[in-house]
Amino acid sequence: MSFDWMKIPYALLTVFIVFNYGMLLGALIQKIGARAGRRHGIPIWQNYVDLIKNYGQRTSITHGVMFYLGPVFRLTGGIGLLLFVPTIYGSYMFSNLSFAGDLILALYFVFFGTLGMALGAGESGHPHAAIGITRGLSQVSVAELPFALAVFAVALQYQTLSVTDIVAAQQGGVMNWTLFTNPLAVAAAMLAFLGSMMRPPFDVVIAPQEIPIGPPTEYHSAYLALMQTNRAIFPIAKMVIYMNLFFGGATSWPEFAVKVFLLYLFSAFVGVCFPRFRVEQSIRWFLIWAVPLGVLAILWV
Amino acid sequence: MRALHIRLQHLFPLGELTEQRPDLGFVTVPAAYLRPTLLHLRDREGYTHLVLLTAVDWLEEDLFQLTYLLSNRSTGCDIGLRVKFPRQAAHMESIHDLWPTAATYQRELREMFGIDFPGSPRLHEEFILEGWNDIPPYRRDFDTLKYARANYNDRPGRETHDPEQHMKQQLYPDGA
Amino acid sequence: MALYTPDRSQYPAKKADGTLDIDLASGKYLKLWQGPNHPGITGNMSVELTVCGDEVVEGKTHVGYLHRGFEKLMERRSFIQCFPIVCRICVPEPDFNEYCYAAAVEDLSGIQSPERANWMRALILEMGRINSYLMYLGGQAGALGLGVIGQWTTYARDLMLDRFEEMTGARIYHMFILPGGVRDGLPDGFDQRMEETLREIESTMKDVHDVMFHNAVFKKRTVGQGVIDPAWLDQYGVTGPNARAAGVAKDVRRDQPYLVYRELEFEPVIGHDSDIYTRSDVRRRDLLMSVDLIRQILAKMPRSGPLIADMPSMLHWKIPRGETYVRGECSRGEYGYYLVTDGSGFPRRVNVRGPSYTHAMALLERMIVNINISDVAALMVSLHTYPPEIER
Amino acid sequence: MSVRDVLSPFTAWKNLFRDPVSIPDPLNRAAAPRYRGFHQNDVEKCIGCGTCETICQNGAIDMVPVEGIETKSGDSGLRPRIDYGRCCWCALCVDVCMTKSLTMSNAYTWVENDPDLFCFTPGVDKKHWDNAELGYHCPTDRRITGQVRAHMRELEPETRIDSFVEIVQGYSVEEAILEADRCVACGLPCATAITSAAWNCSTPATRFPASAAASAPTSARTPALPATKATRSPSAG
Repeated sequence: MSFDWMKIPYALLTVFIVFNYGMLLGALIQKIGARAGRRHGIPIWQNYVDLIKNYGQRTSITHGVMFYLGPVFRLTGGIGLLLFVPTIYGSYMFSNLSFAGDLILALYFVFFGTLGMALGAGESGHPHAAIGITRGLSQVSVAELPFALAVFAVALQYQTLSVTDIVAAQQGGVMNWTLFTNPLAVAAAMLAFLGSMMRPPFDVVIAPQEIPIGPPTEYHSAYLALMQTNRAIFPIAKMVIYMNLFFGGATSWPEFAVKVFLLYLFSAFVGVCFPRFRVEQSIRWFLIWAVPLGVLAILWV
Repeated sequence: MRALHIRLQHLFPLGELTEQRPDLGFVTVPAAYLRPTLLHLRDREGYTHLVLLTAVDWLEEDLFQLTYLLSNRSTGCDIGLRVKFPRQAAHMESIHDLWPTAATYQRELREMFGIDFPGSPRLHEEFILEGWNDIPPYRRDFDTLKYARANYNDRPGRETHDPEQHMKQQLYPDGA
Repeated sequence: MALYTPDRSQYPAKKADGTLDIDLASGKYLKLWQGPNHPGITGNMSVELTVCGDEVVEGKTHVGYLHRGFEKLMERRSFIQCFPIVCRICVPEPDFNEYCYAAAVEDLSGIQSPERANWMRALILEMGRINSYLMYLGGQAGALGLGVIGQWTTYARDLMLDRFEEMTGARIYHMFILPGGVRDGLPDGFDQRMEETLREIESTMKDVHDVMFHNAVFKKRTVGQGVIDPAWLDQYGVTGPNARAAGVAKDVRRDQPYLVYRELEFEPVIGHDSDIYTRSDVRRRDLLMSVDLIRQILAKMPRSGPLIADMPSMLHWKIPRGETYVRGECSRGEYGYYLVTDGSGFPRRVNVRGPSYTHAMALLERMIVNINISDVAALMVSLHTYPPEIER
Repeated sequence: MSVRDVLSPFTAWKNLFRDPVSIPDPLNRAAAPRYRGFHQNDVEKCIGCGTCETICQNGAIDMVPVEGIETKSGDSGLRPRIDYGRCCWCALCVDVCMTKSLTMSNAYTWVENDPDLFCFTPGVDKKHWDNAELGYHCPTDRRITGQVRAHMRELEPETRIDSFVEIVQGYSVEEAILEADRCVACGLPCATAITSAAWNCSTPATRFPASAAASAPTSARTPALPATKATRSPSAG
């Protein structure tokens, strides 16, 4: 199998589109959340302004190389995730660098960013960072568990580890989506989705009130901008996987936009209404509610 | 309030009652009798709530006054116990074992007035002032204006004129 | 469900004098500062936490970040000049400072504020109480990550600030209750706008009730957390909603009625579980009671008559020697002013008894032990403390 | 945990289709009619007595000579200059103003790059709120100090007509004390007196030593230990 070099610029084009969509979508969701709080919310371009400002600033202190690599790892996680899964099914331009076993790689990339952050923030030597890392890693791990179970269920169901093949199997009508062929797996995965979106009730990791002030304060200036870039790309990339695995993928950009928006809205829909769990409470919650669903999903198949 | 005062006077050598309002009275207690009086009020008379503990500096008389204000919720009455003692080497018995919260008041009094309460927990930890290098600031002989002038700068360009002097100067420049 | 019981074998032992034997070098413990600039802290104070794992073994309150020495400053100002600075001792509910100061001065100088002024004062104090509670509810929900409540209550509070603005001429520091009376009467059409505001607040509180108090996660975080033992009430001088949530109906408005509270109908709100949830609930119900009290006050208050007593010239006003203590029930508990005069034109000593003084120092330090670090913010907010009252 | 506890929070979303209540343009919101905003001073009415300076507990007011305003009998020629770095808008200066010249508009936004511009003389330095109608004004009743001179009793015309008794009855001791109490010790009449020893504003007070105002003029301006202007700058003192 020869590698098609043209795929690289096309994949980068995907990244560009997804980035801008992520920026706008982030602001849009914030505005929708603000409506629940009876506010007008931010201007839709506000995220761009913040990003440009932050990229224009430099830090004047030093913590060590690993500290600075933290946001880089994080961003790598986001972009890598996006690059190796097909964004638009059936499109040569936007199938990116997907290959037969990309599902495994995707699972790895979902975790990669958090791991990078842990290494980076740990280097700062700040006691809060240590607490934040512990919380972040334990919560992400436990939230990943039902997701992994759901992914196994899906992989078993379709007998493949290629995301493209999974999407292909879901074509031909809504009833072919995993959502309907294996609802238990989708339910487990969606609960995991809540856990990984850093919104209440599972945002204790980045909760400023509850001490581990965490990366957003430790990292500043251009590093913060890197993380903001990631915040525009990574959730979308994750939602692309969800879309592909459970909701029939997308065959065109408009379909992609609608599906991602609805997925994004789902996390905000829950997030606005609830306060957050403590770490051990959320771990317990995942173990009680989400993991059994995942196990059942596998048994179902 | 009067009846309470009469009852107390049988037990302790108290001063006259100053009845500020029907439900509020102040009475002077000798330092040595403070603790039994407080205990009696707390356990026998229902004055269980220590409202506040603070000091007054009577610089001219060279005295510190400590005021222990107690409240009885069932009768809605308050009594203030005044204890006076010399300003030099000021110290007073600690009551943190009667009311744990008194430790906080005593910490503040030590810092702000320089009154010592031997045995009170964390008495010498800084409460509000970090790195304070002057006499305790709530004493009357501490001059805030002088301190401010010595330590802070004024905004340049401020000057005022006394209307009377200004007028005299303008109308009678020769000082007539 | 005992899935996990914390291992307390690592915990520090007590030394002879009651303090903990904490050896930071052992690596078992970590020192953390929550505050002074931190979203999870009430105002400008900080708590020095020593943690063992995720549990707090010791917490020490540090204040002084906004100490301006009000009590000392007042000793150098004439009685009328003290009036503009007292309100700064408590930002979210400044009116109690103005009232207590004015009442203490009136008590010592023998001046009676007119009947109409007393009704105006009660109205302002209840409006301020609503403001303070609204801010608290937003803070309590926000400390646990439920930001939407804060947005609603901020809106409701803003409406109340509008009413304050048209009545007193300022939104935050009203500087309206002068010694001797109040500055002005009600503006035209105030009653109707007030009624609209109260309705809006009631509807907001209904939403708050649905989203915050009937919330599985909020209950999970607050029920059974941060319990104040009723036996501590006298030991630590606990007053206000903190005491009422523990089942003791301490309320100065009822115990020692001041202003016009004798003529109003109300019953102190109490709760029994004394945890964070109960304290929030007591405050929510107290807020609704204040709404009712404002309606009663507006219905009963006289609309004409003097607003300020006949005062001597305040530029050279002297008050004979004496001392007094005046208290009121603010949203956090008993607020009082202890005023000593010496016959000159200046107060000899003013001592402000803010309820936070005991709540945020001795009580918080006692309660903070053995809770999770994540709960520190929620616990602190639930005591409803405002640091300026501590350091004055 | 009941089902209601899980579902009830979602009612928050009912606000989604309501109009937002936040103010889109907070900068141009008009303040309430009584708002204590920026100062206005009617320089024609102002006599430069400096009482506002005396009462200002922040030490924000200086009395400064102003070009074009002559010192003449009954007018010191000074006008109050306010340092907005210190002002707390308590409006005591407005309450105490002897001539009711000092008022407050309800304007509350003022942007400058140069911080020194916030030290200004109301009425002299022209500002956009100078002609504002609304705002806090000096109240008419006696508040901080009496402003209306008490009327002296006079004989009834019927009695006057056939006697040589003094028509104006003078003040009773209480009235005189109250009248002396009105003195704000501005010093303006004292300065214009030909010999200040012969006619002094505080004369009524010395005639009635019982008066609270006996030592008032001195104590209000230069008190012995507790300085009135405790926080003010030395240059201003």
